[in-house]
Amino acid sequence: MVSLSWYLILAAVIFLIGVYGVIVRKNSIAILMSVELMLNAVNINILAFWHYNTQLNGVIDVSGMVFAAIVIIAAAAEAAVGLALIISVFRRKNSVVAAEMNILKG
Amino acid sequence: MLNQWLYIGIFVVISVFLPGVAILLARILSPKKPNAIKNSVYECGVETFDKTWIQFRIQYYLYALVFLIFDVETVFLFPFAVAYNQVPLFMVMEAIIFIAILMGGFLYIWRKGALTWR
Amino acid sequence: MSVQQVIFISFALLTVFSAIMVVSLRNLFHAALWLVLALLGIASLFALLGASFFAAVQILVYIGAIAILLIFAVMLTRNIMSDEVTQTNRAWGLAVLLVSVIFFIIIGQISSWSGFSQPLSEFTYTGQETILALGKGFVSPSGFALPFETASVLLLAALLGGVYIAMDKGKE
Amino acid sequence: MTISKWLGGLLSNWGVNDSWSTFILYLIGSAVLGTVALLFTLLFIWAERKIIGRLQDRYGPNRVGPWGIFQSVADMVKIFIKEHIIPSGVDPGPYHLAPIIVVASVLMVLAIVPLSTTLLGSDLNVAVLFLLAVGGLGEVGIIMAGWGSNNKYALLSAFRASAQMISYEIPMAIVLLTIVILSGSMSMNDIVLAQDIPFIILLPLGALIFFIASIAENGRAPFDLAEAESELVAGFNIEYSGLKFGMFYVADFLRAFISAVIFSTLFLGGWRGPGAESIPALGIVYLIIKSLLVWFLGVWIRGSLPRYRIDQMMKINWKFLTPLAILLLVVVMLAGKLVESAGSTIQAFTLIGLNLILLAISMWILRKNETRVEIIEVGSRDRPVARPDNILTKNPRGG
Repeated sequence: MVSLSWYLILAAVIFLIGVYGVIVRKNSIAILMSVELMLNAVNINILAFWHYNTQLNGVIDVSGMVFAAIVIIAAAAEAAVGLALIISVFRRKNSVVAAEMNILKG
Repeated sequence: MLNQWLYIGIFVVISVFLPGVAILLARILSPKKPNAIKNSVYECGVETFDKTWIQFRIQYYLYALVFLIFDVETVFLFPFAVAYNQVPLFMVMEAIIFIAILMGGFLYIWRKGALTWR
Repeated sequence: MSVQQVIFISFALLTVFSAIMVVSLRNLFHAALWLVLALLGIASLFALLGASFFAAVQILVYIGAIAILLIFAVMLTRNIMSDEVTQTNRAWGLAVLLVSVIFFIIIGQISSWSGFSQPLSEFTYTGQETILALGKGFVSPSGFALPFETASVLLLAALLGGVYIAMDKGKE
Repeated sequence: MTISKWLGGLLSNWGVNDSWSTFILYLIGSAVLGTVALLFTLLFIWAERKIIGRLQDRYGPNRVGPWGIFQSVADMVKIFIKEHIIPSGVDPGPYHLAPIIVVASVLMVLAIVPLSTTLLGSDLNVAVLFLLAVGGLGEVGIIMAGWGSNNKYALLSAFRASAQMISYEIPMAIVLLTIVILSGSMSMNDIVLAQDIPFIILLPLGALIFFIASIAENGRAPFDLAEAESELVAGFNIEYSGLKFGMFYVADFLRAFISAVIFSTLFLGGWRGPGAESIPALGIVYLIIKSLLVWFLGVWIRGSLPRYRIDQMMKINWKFLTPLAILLLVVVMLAGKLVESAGSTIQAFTLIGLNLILLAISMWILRKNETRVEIIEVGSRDRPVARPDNILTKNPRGG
């Protein structure tokens, strides 16, 4: 039997790979990809706990599923606006490197 | 349920395997006589210039963006559609409000011209 | 080892490997393709958890839409130079250290919890029960009607914001 | 199915335990289904060429075998032993994987189609979503092909194809939503069982939208602008040769038939027909006959209509089909609840009536916004023509 701990450890590993990507990558699109990985790791966690809760209580736990759905919706919104921003910046500055997006710097 | 997914998984493996093996076989059977002109990029006889991976117009991105939003909207209406027969009218109205809010955005981008190919 | 464990481990390894490729490859297009593979692996894990709906949604939304959007964005913002220059900054050693420290802290913290090694049995729900429950939960006022409508507003905002930012302003 | 029971019994006699015998049965079933589908594609390619030929007043293939029936076999043998030209500068990973992914994404749909009462591949409880999701995988394959080829035409065409496919997925998904509302389930088998009255009668407008969207999704004429010869040379598969090209070709023709199978499962009652419940084999025959009819309609359209321009294609989708589909969805949602207490006959007639009203309104709107194209006569009147009595020197304005 696969136990809850397997899913939790896997989710932690993927989340931390995502964190590593966010810290290390220069390209802002790559950073966004890493953020997607992190959101997916969160979803693995949520659904693993959803399974756990449902199994423990014997009734289908709706809140876990709704939580996961909202995470996916938020990820979609984030990707749409984030990529639009990156493209918009790219057209002005011809660069997608996150460190060069410093127009607001005083 | 897992059994159903198992079948899907096997089917995925098979449907990757069949064309893969066919291509591999053909690769072994077919002659191999490459030369520089044969291997050059096809561009109607014109010498190719610059890199292929040039930039493309923004319109494609706009359509993909609108698609993403509507895709997400539709996907999360599916559970509601399954439950449709078991919920009263006012709950159906909630789902209609859900659609109506997004239709407002749809009308806005329509007026703005994001849906027009330029 | 049981069949389920073998399946889990193979998909987990696939996912982790592709995730590592996503954060380490220079070519962004290849990174996006590896991301697709990682998302597929995660979708199969969802199926293994008994969340069929989310497995399908994962493929449909993440691979069918978000990954395509990412690939489009990669192609739109392509610099001629971007493949040759290094894609990571200098802090990678520090980042590895930080990440592994966080990993051990997290695992150390949650492994003391009693439910940590609870085995997950296979669900007996085979039909539409889980999806039905989710659908009712989305629209019933005692359930999650408000988050559902708020999600719609969020999507609306993303649609308007994204289109407004990305569109050509002024056709000079 | 009796064969599977017999095989299962055989395996358990050999001392194979239950889960392994299920596994082996699934493996055999999917392998047989996949191979049969791929081989039947040869027949479809021949039939389509023949039909298109007759529609356009040509003979079509008529040399190899009676009515040219072995033409595609000959073509297959030829393409099998053709050289695989790998252009310099391709991106090897995506380039080699793309044809496999494209074919796989087409074949995978077969896994969820219920073939008869007892013979159904997988009764997945989210089959409808799976259907849409597999389309997404195909897009990834096409983008990989376009990118990997290192060719500007291929990349541009891949962009067009994927933009077209994702656009037309929206009206398709919304129509599927209406079907799920009527059947109350996302499993294909439940959808078939819910069709005491086929959904094409209850939702004629939905069926129309779905049919148009699936033609566009397949990238067939009149929506085949991803392979517009005059603009883009040959489409995203321009740099492929040998069997790799053949795979794109096969995927194209197979997809046409499989989407006809899906259409007849969703709207025409799938395997249902007189006597299909008692004799499962009859169900397969019904399904194939229905699918062939739908497929023939698609071929007919392909042979008759000219290609759309890309702006027209996008306009049809985003400014006509999508709003119409959403309107249909809302109307079905409201009407279903308002006449819930009435009898099933009244419900059915309400649905049909509303569908037809919506169809009439949309046709009226289309008529009103119709732009008449002025026919411009080609050639000017005073052009000097090379005729002995009208040579250039005699014409004062000539030259």
